[in-house]
Amino acid sequence: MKRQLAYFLVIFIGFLTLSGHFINYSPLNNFIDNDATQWFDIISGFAAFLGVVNLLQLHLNKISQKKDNWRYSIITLLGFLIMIFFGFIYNGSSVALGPHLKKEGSAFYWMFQNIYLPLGATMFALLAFFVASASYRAFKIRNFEATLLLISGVFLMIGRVPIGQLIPWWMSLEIYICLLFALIANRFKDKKKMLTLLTLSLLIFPILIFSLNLHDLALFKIPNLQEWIMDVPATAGSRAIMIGIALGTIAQSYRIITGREKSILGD
Amino acid sequence: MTQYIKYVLIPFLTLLFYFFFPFPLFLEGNETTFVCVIILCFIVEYFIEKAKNGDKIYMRPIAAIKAMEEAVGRATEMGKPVLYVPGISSLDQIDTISGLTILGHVAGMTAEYDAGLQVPVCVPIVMETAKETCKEAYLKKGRSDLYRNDMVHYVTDDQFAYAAGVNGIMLREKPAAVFFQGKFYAESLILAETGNSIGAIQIAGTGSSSQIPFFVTACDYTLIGEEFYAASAYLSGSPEMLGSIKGQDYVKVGCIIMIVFVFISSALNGYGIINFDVSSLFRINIIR
Amino acid sequence: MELLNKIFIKLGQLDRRFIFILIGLSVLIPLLRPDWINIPIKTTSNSRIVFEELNSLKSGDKVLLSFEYGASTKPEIHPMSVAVLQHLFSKGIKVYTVPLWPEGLMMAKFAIEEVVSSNLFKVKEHIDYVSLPYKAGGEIIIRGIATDLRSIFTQDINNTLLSEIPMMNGVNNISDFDFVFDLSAGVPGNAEWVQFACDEYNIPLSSGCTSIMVTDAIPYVESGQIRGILAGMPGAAEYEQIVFEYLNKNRNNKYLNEKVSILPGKATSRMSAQSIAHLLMVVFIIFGNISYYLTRRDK
Amino acid sequence: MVEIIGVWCAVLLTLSIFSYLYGDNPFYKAAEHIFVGVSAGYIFTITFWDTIWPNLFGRLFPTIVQAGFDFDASYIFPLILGVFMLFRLSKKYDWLSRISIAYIVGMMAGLKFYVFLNSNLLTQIKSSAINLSGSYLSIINEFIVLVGVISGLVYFFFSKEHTGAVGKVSRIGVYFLMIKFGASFGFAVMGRISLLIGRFEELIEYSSFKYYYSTPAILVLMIIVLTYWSIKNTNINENN
Repeated sequence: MKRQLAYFLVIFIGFLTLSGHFINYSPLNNFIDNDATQWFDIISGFAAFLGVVNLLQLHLNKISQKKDNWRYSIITLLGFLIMIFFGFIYNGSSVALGPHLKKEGSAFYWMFQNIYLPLGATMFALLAFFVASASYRAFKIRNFEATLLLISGVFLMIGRVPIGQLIPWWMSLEIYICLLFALIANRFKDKKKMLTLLTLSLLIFPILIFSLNLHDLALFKIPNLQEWIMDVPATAGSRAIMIGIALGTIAQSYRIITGREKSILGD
Repeated sequence: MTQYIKYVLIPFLTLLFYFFFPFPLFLEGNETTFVCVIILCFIVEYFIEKAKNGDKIYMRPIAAIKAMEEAVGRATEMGKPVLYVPGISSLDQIDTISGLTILGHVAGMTAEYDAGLQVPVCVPIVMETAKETCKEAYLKKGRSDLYRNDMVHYVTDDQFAYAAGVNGIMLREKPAAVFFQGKFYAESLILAETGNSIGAIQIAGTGSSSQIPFFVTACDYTLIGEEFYAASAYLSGSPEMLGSIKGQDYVKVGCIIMIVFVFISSALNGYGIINFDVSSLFRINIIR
Repeated sequence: MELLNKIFIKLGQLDRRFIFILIGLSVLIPLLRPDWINIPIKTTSNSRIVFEELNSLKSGDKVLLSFEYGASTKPEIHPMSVAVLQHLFSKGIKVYTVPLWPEGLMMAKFAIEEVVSSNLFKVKEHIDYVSLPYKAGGEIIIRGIATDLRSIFTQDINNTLLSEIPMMNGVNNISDFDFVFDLSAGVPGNAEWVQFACDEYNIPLSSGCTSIMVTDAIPYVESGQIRGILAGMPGAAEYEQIVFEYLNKNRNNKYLNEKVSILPGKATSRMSAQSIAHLLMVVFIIFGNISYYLTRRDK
Repeated sequence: MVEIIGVWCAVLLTLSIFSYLYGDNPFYKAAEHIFVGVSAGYIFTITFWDTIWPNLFGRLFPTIVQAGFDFDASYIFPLILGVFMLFRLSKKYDWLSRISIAYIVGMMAGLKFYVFLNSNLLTQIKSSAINLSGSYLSIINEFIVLVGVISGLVYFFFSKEHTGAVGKVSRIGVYFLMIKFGASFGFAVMGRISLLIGRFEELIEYSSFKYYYSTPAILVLMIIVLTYWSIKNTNINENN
């Protein structure tokens, strides 16, 4: 009975919200445009209290049972309590509680500025190192797909920064030739033959292109190639993913509002 | 016969009602959207009904979904916990809801295998929902004695503080299987790289297209975009849910046909062969 | 040859801490010694489209500038905000700033302060620009601005009533603006502006965003829902460059103070660090592949 | 003075986080735990003052809480639903919280259904129309995009075996997806390096005399402590 009530509500609210986009009844339109999501924010605001209770329980447990690293839990609790103290009890600035959160000079703002911000920004900046080691591992010419990943990633990396403009046409040509050989390397049985072929093409093609006066082609400027990759194949890929995600979301929403997706509220 | 009435006549009558109702009951300007909603719903319903009547449905195997049970099994063998990360968004993203439905199935597996499960959560309301989901999953498998209230716990709301916290859990408790299922942003790389460095089996799934590449490169299996939303239906295996996936595929065919149609008719219009602006068909914005 | 092989294979098994140090140095050294490397910047078409779109606005037009970034993404987006503000002020365009992220409020304040305190432009608060306060709600706020701005905002950040601000006269919803420019680093961001406001009300929208967001936003750019895009730090540097040239060309424009000199922006100087780091990464990738090839052959 | 303390705090925490690159260590652990605690407190405070206080109490008690809203009786409902949420703490009535969750899940599903159908599906289909006024090259490009989108969608077919023609087309789709992922990866590299530049600029600024050389001082101190710690650790490990 209790379970049925919840499912009934999911179905009712789901269809109400959906139909609110079509039915000409201004209180309903207004509800879905503004209030529906506001209500959601308010309910999650109440849930935030539960989060706090859970956090306190977790760390107090750790401390009382002296689990591994329990000393650090004290730091977490202290940090939390200080923020709450500065947020609700001690102000320190000229304005009232509430607006004081964003007022320079309040204790809360000081904590925000000097503890919270640098920590967040540094965690974010840490990604620069991770992305380096990830790309070192990921960009390997393993198969055709991985090579495409590498080509578009690397061209983007050098094409987007000023240094990419300094690359002369013959260098980009040599890069293309090397990549082409990397792609077809598996087809060659005889490695020696491949190497000679590679050296020959590295020597001949630049001369050929230059004598045919084709070296001004946009193809040989990495920034232009990068822009093409971004505008054409990458756009196609993004669009396919976007449409796929839209379809997935719609189908999932449909399963939810018809009460078929049961694992979320229990079956 | 009843089938025709249900899936041809009723939608047709609904549209008739919508377009020819004499009073301004409906908003103007988004007619195309309405037609699409009706067609979409009835296509999906049709296939669900067909599946319920016992029609066999072929489902292409998805490696990541198959690997889920293996991963839980391996964690059990090694005596190490399973870590499930449901993303950093709140319930306002369908990704989070999808992530939680998958959690329901994964929790069912850990209940069956008696493996440890840990779900650190970023948003309190998601925590409460995840608790409910896990509890129900354990109950359903008849193992509610194994369910502990601290399986699902709150870390913090902030994106990077959460990443730091989960990072810490991975480094110090060394789970053998890690699931990333939900909405992820920049923190995905930190999480996936750390998981990779501790040698856990990692299975990711997300609809955040800019984060998929990091999961693809650092995780063993990844559910890409649409696959992620379909995963819960796959895992449940009920004909109802599989039927809806089949219906979704037919909607996709419809989309492809529409794309080609728009492309060709705009080309013909551009060459002056026909005089018809295809974009006028798309009435999708409410006129106020 | 054998020795070379061995070296490359060793390189492939490098401790990742070594990579970390090299990446750190490649960023640090160009920052400490900017004069060592100096590379000219070329503009891409998407940045030029942004410039032309904004440049086609007339004096007195109203532009809504939306701030959705914080301290952590400041290095990428902030130079764009400053350059865009400079460009708009130099044309006598009225600017309305609105933050949709809590930290966006501070960022908007810093950007305006930076531009105003340079004394290059003859601008006054409440006549040439107004800053709206932060309200929680993300896309709800975007919807609200689209339908009825005054139901959400009653005062500006200095608690002046909107009804007392001359440049707020006749500004009630999104249709009263001539252009929306969005500076974003996540959600809510340019996708939400497209979905919840600009598409529906047909208001031109441009955006500057972090580089990670670009591939997600590019379908919108290609379909014209977003007009041009400034992509990350390079986009910022390009826009700075274009605006710098534009300001120098229009030196005796009536909106500029003649005595104040024009300084180049910050992003330009950061581009050399960016270039070197990218180059290093590419070198890593090449070495990684050679060693991968060699180890695979050995097996 | 307060400013200087602030700068020293910021530098210490920044370097502590960076020390993770060396490996898990006490500095990083401490910074991580501070971050978790402070951010939880920060978000809770912000949620209360920015959401509950103005948006709920501001509408229910407009005379006491002046947030620029008029009295709105319908906001009794979110209050009730919010209180239901709190019943999670009671064993007997915790089923009430399901009602609140059901509201959220149902509402979001209904809302996203419409938004995604409109902005991501129909608009993207609409924009596959081509513009013939461009050059031949741009028309070829449009055609490539069309092929990419369609083959990408074919990759996502679930109820069809990926063999034969479908298999070939879906392969092409995978290639387009890979190029997209590569581009995302490249952009990510760019963005992350930019953020690192931002952090380093700040650290460089704080190394000046004005801040009593905070960066180099803390850096040296930290290196000494970390060296001592890692030597001690290896000793312990060897003894074990």
